[in-house]
Amino acid sequence: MTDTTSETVRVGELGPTGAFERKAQDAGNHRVRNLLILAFVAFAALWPLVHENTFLLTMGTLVALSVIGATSLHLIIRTGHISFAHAGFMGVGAYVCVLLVMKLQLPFAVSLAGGAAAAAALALLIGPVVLRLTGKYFVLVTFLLGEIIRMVFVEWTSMTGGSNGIFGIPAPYPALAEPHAFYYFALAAALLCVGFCARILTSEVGRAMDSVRESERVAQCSGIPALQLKVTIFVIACALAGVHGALLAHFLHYVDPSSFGMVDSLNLVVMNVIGGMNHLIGPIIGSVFLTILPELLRGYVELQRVIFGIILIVVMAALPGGILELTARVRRLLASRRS
Amino acid sequence: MSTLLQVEGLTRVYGGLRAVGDLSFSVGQNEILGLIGPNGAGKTTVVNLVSGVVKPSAGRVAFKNEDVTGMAPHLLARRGLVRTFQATVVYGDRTVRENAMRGAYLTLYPGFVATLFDTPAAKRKREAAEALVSELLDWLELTSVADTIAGSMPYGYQKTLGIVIALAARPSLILLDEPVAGLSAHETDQVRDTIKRVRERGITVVVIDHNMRFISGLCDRVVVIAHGQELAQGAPRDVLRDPKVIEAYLGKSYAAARAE
Amino acid sequence: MTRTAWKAATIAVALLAGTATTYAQEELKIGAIGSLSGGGTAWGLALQRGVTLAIDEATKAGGLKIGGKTYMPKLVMYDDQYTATGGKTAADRLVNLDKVKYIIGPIGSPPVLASVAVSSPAKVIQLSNGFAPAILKNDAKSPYNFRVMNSNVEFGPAMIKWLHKNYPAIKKVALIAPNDAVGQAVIPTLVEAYKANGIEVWTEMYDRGMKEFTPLLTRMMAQNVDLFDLNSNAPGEAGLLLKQARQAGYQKMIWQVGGPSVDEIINVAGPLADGFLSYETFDFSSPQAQAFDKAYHAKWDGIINAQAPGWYNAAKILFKAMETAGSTDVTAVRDALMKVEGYDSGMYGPVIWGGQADYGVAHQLLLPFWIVEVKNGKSTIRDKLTPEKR
Amino acid sequence: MLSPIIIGQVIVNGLSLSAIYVLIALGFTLLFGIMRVVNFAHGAFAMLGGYALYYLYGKYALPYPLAVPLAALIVAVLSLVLETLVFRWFYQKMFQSMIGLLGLNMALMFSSVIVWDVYERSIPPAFSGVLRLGGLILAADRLMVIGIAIIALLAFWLFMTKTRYGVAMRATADDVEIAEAQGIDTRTIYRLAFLVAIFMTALAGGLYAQIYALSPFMGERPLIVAFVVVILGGMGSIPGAALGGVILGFTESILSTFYGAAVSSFVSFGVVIALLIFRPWGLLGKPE
Repeated sequence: MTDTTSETVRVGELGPTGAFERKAQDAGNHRVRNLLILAFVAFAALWPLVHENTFLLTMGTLVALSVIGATSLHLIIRTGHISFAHAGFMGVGAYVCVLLVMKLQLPFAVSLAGGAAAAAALALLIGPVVLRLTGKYFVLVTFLLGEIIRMVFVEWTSMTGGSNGIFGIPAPYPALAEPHAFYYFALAAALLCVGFCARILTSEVGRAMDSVRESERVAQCSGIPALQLKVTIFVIACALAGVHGALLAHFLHYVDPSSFGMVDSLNLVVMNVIGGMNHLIGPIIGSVFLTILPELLRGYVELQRVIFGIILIVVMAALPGGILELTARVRRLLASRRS
Repeated sequence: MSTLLQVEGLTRVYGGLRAVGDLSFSVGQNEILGLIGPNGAGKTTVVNLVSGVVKPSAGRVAFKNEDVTGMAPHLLARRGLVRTFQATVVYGDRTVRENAMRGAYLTLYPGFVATLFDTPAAKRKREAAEALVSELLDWLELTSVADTIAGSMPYGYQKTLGIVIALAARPSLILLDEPVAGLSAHETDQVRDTIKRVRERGITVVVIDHNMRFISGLCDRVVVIAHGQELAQGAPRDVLRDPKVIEAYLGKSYAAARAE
Repeated sequence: MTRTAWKAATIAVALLAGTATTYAQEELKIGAIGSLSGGGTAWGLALQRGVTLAIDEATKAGGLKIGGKTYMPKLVMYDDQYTATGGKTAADRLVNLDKVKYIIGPIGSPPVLASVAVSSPAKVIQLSNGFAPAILKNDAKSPYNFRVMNSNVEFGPAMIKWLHKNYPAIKKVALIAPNDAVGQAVIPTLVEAYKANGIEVWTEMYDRGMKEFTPLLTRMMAQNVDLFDLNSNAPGEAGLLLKQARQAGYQKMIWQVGGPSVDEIINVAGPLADGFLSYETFDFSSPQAQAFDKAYHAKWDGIINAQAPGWYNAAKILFKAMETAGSTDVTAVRDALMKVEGYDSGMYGPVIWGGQADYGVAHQLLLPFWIVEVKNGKSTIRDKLTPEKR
Repeated sequence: MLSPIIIGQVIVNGLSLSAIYVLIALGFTLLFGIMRVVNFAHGAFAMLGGYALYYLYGKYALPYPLAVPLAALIVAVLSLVLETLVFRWFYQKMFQSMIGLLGLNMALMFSSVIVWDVYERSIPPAFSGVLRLGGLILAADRLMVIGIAIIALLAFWLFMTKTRYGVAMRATADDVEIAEAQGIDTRTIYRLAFLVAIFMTALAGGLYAQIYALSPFMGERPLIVAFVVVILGGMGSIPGAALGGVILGFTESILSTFYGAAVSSFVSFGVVIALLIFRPWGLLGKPE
């Protein structure tokens, strides 16, 4: 077993952190932030009323669902680890929930809890072993782990339907067959998830997470049980990923391994990276960006990917804090002009 | 004076190489013990072994009469044994106060569910931690820089902050790993005063350094190690005259010349 | 007049002229879904190009005359990235944003199943191609979706029966298939068909993306098989399997109940491809194929993917049904589609709908197919078969 | 199943797989060893090498021994532009490099789709015969790959140990600051290492495309292979890449032949995960 002391991905690697929190501590900024949050929620709630187009509603639902996945991954990232297996845990949640609904005819709420619990259980099994690794090796291990989980979905045909997946998944409840209803349902789930994550991050747990990420050795010597904390957060985040997967399967009425592969894990990571990894708002911006952008650029399928790739390079090379840092920089620039 | 920390036969082997071999010493209540030795003597390994960062290959560490050999650092911290680090590892992007608050985790943390719901117990703990931190910052005259970003402060301040973080865990013994490495003479004197004041709080101190002048002006007793082995133990003045120690520090020829 | 103003005026005129021509006849949006990125891109492009050729033809003929009006068909195509989520989003966008009434594609079970779940409730006609039987066989009885190409359920049994008749000595077959949606859907039906003809079967699955099959082929040769069936392998992998099997010293018969990928196999395996037998969806040597080939290569380079004529055919059948219905109303066109049996787009002969026995709904287009053999690096027709109408 | 012929064939297959895997992994491990960059765009450079060989050998029919190194050299030299525009930003930043270069991979892959279309092409084989030794069979092109792999490894080793630049490279890999203090121009060394790494990757990519198939998406497999081999052997270690390639080649040959493809994938991934957990620096790498 490797040293538990080896440092995790250091703040330096993830870009300057804390700038945002420091600002957020100011009372004035607090109000601005609350107003922004309120405006965002109001916009999301009124979104379906702006137009009657169900396509935009579908987009809204997909954004809301991926917010769950991205913010839950953000929790793991805030402990200093970047999981490339998150979509695998989504898949575990999705398959278990769908199988409980379809094979055992359990009510959706129970099955959803079952799916989340299954993802959490797997995380609890794996977490204590893999979370001992330093950040970069953790990336590599989860990269392969996600692939193994996907391969299990493909191989275990009797349970998962193999590559052909399981189709004809009913709406969670008859009322949710209606797109508007499902949108609000997904939105509520996303808000709950974001609220929960925000609460964790602003609590003493969040402070301990920041300590562990910034300097695991010092944190441990202050009595913070680093591994235990990281496992706890990993388990919670994977359970939320399971919820994401289960809701997505019930939204698409279909589940197959191709939704839970490398590319999907990567998407969740990219959402965090583009939005900014140092604040919970990052993955939310990232989810909106990554779900909407491909739709805006749909006419230029190949070009879209090229542009997308270039954006990734630029963000990682010049803006390690993601879009969030861009806004912070612009603000600083404006402030320096004014003074 | 009762024994607080007892180290017996501590050994650590790295791939056939003995970094620390069969080292024994003890630290009494409210003592300042110096652990000195030339560069590469295995001093930091000793700290790592005692503080649970590295597991010993053999030997025993007892703290407050409890066997704590190989115990994880956070569990040792709960028992009152806390260390600092040689490099200035503070949370560089945070304020001084926030750094100290993080050190006060044991006072502060009310449990997972309690903190999420911010229960009255959680509030009480937070108030206690804030009081502790304010008192510590006050006591070490850091209140004026409490809202400064730690990484932007001079080196000496950061070293002191490292000690504050350790003290915030309310230890009964602290292990200081090279607290004056890289500091100016003036800053070194300040840190020495700080450590002396730490002892006045009833805390036992183990200091690791290779700076003999600093150690001899500070410690009640010193343990000299070289090549992971104990060379001498005793009061600073006696130990520093020991030819074996002089040889280890200054080389054989110098020791021979002095002996003549 | 300054240069900028002159430019602006030119642009304005051009825009006016543009709108004028568009409004002369009514535009008719034809939705399409296919993979334009990722592993299934070759198929997505085949679809895009096949349908484009049919639309070009209709445009050249002055548009579609439907119920006294003239419509100009226009292709609106979205990428599904060969995934279920992509299929659903694309269908959603076509149905709800572009308000199309007809969708051609996608290809592959995951995107088809996910997009049909959007199009059928919205009463949008969808002509797709995926091998999963559930695409047609479902509780809703597929009110608006049709499968416009043979699946292995159609061509597999007929081919294996033909094999048993022509090569009675074959007693054991090896199937090496990709562990993906197609492979997993195809293998059980093929195994059943071989067993029905008294042929023993040995199967092995590999992960998509694998390129080195020599160890698997060594494993296969230890089984003493008389025949190696490339079944549902994508063209590239089928070529590699054949090449590596021959390089590894396998000398018995190789054929493919699936694909078809004859040109790609010849391309990859060169002289090693000689003697290879395959399913073929299209007789590229026929006169009507020459016209298609010419039209295709006037616009694009490279090998024509074998699905392209099929998608051209599907679009032509859809246009015919609209003209027959005399209306663009979805239900009328749907009913007319069932009535165009006997119409010939010039590619495959008269339209036949089947599948009642297999799927409970006769929404399976039955296309004739060919068995070809590679001789001296050229694909030559061995036989022409027609799926049973059940 | 366990006849001597099959066992012999398993060994021959393992040897030929190992050669390909070693070649593919060399460039990847060099970039990591010296610049601490996880080159997720590895597959894209291999793909570009494939297209270069396609033009030089397939289209313009240059003599094969000239076409192979020239194709790789062209890709490597042109890629220096990307070194300046992209890679330079990610040196010594392992984490950012993973995601940024993933972006580069995407950009290169889909630019290639725009330029070359998606369909698979094939590069005509240089040798088409098969070698028969008793009952054992080895395709001639595989024998050539084995030869090239051995030459490449030897050349690599000589370059790194005997030449001034190689020694400077190793010094830079050990500690950038000390190397700079000793007067090594690390900027030049980085560019040189980049050139060599991309040359190796493009060379391997050309051979890979010739043996298997050429398309804009062909790089996915080489990336995974490089990844697994390099983790096995130790990130940044060149003997490690050789050892890792041989282990993966033989494991795959043995397991696929006797237990099938699925078992082979599960086992190789499982072993690599176990290795990462218990010995993350690989078999021959240095612990940090």
